[in-house]
Amino acid sequence: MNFAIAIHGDAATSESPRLALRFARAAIAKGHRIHRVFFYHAGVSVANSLVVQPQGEADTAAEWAAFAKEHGVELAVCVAAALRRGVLGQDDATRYERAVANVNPVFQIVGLGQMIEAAISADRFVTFCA
Amino acid sequence: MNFAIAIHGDAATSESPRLALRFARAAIAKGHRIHRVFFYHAGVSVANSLVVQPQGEADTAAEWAAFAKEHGVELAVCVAAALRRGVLGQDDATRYERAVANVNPVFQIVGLGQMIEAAISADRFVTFCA
Amino acid sequence: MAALHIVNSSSERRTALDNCLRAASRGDTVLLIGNGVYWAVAPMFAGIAKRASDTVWCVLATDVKSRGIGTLLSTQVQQIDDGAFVDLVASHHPVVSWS
Amino acid sequence: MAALHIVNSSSERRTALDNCLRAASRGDTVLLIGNGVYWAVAPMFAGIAKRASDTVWCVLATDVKSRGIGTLLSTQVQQIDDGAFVDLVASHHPVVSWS
Amino acid sequence: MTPRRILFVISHAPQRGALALEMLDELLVGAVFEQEVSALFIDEGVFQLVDSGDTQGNVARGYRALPTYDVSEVFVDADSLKKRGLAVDSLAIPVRALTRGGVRKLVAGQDVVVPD
Amino acid sequence: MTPRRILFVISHAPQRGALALEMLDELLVGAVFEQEVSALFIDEGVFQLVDSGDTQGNVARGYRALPTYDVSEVFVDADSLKKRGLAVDSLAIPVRALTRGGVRKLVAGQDVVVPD
Repeated sequence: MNFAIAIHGDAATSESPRLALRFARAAIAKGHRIHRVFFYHAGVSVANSLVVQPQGEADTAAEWAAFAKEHGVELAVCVAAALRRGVLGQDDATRYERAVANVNPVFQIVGLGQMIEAAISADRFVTFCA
Repeated sequence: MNFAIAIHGDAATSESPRLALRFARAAIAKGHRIHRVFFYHAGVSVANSLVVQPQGEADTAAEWAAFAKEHGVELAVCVAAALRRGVLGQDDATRYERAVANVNPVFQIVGLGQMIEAAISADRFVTFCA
Repeated sequence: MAALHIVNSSSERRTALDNCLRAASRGDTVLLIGNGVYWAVAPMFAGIAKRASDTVWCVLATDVKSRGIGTLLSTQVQQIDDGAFVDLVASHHPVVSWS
Repeated sequence: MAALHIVNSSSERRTALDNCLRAASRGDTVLLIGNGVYWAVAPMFAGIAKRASDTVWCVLATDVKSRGIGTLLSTQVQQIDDGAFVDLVASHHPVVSWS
Repeated sequence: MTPRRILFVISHAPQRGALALEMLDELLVGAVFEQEVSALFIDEGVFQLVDSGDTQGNVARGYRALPTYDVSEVFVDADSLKKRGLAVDSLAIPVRALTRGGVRKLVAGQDVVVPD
Repeated sequence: MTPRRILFVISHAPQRGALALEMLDELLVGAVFEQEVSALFIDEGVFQLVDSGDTQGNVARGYRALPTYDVSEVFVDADSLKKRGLAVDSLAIPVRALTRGGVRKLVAGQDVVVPD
């Protein structure tokens, strides 16, 4: 089957980015495909490259990036949600006159339409709430 | 009286940074002093200078900064909580080899001891939960 | 001195209010702020009124107004402005927030 | 096809479970994940069992183990691994998460 | 592809800053994909349809645009309204109140359910 | 200055990532200020003292250090334990169970209360 995944919880305090990663790994292991992973609401924080994870704690963002590369899975971040939470791509930083960009380049910054598209074209759409 | 304030809620989705600001303004208007405002947990996001507020929405972070300057109030951000959430000062960015720093320089990056110190030396310690 | 208890979450996180009521002593004041003001809507407040009878109840008027629920409030809850919030903090001890 | 309902918050946000139970049809499956697994602790589950009788209940074994609550679980709730979570998603429709 | 039935479930109170507005955005974007889109307000979510008249941060004003979008129907859970002393005609937009059985049937008939 | 009575109230379940660890940090920092520090576990917070044996993200292991710090006493709400089928001796550290009246008295006697 073809799955689409949405993640609403933040990297620091919600378990949902990790729960979604476990689901995605299990889905790939069972031979399913993952159409897109969409980070919305506080979930956009997973794409913040400035996060410094304390030693000895799991780095879920790094694991998502490695997983996506290995399996060719698209990681998409909602641009509007990211702007509100200070997660900027280079284009955004330039447009809004911020000195720096901080998005992890493994993540695509996209519009909300990409979430709806994923939800309706996948066989199943699974949301991991905050 | 001398008040200390703690803010636990994030800038994008919690009302607590704004509730605390209203409280702080009313306290100053009544002739009280504010010993320190301590941003902890998700509250550290208020110090993220990369946030782009949508037009027509209140910019609580900017209002906190202006309030602090006008009344000489110390805005303190917990360093450990900030690192986990990708809010870095220049020293942190250098130490952890991140390309950029993104903290609003109006905020002091401090240790957790500053919160306890504020809590015990103020006449009242008021927390605005997430 | 009586304590001031502050609740800023609605029935979505009802444990904040439950824990508050568990820890509040007779004569304490409970102040509802932010989404906590939804507890003051009459039928919601009726659901907690029995356990709430020996404490004083206040809500921030600004938060009631911004939510458009002024006509729905219980008469047992007093609306106060932000300055009165400061006065409550000054006249109570300890000040306890419930998350 | 029966629906799969996913709940990942504990009694701190009990409205997630309440709304889930309100919307679940007979024969649907409710999967507790993350902090949602705390609902499966026997006395907690007993509190919702009456409303939960016509649905199938599962919890993620990994989340039970990481919380150290394996010995506390209700026998009415089935522990499954992450692969079985994927199977549940594939065999149910729609898949509904409650926040 | 046949249109898919998408239900947006709004179950949280407004004034959580961005969350309510982001849900409204999703719904409005969802409405342009030529699918069968509907919305269900349940629990504290019914407060999102109470219009305070404020010009800032008032999501009910945003929902007022809904009837001009291609949204099939807007539902509210009747018990959630009653519990809060609200009536259908006090809300910002026309809605259809559902009993518990109606909520179950609505959810069971969807292809995609989007939570807030 | 006379020492102030500081109470840390832990009311949330663990595994919310940083939040539980950050509360533990506060408590340990609070304990070095030579004040009268105590902690109250209530509601889902009692689960923070259940040790899963995991080496990562297991806040109960962190709380095991508490007896070596200058913390006056650790309390739990007895009803919160009972509701979850937990007993005092199944927790990671020695605690004193309080009745409802005990919780009220404890809170009323504080100078500073820090929530999680």
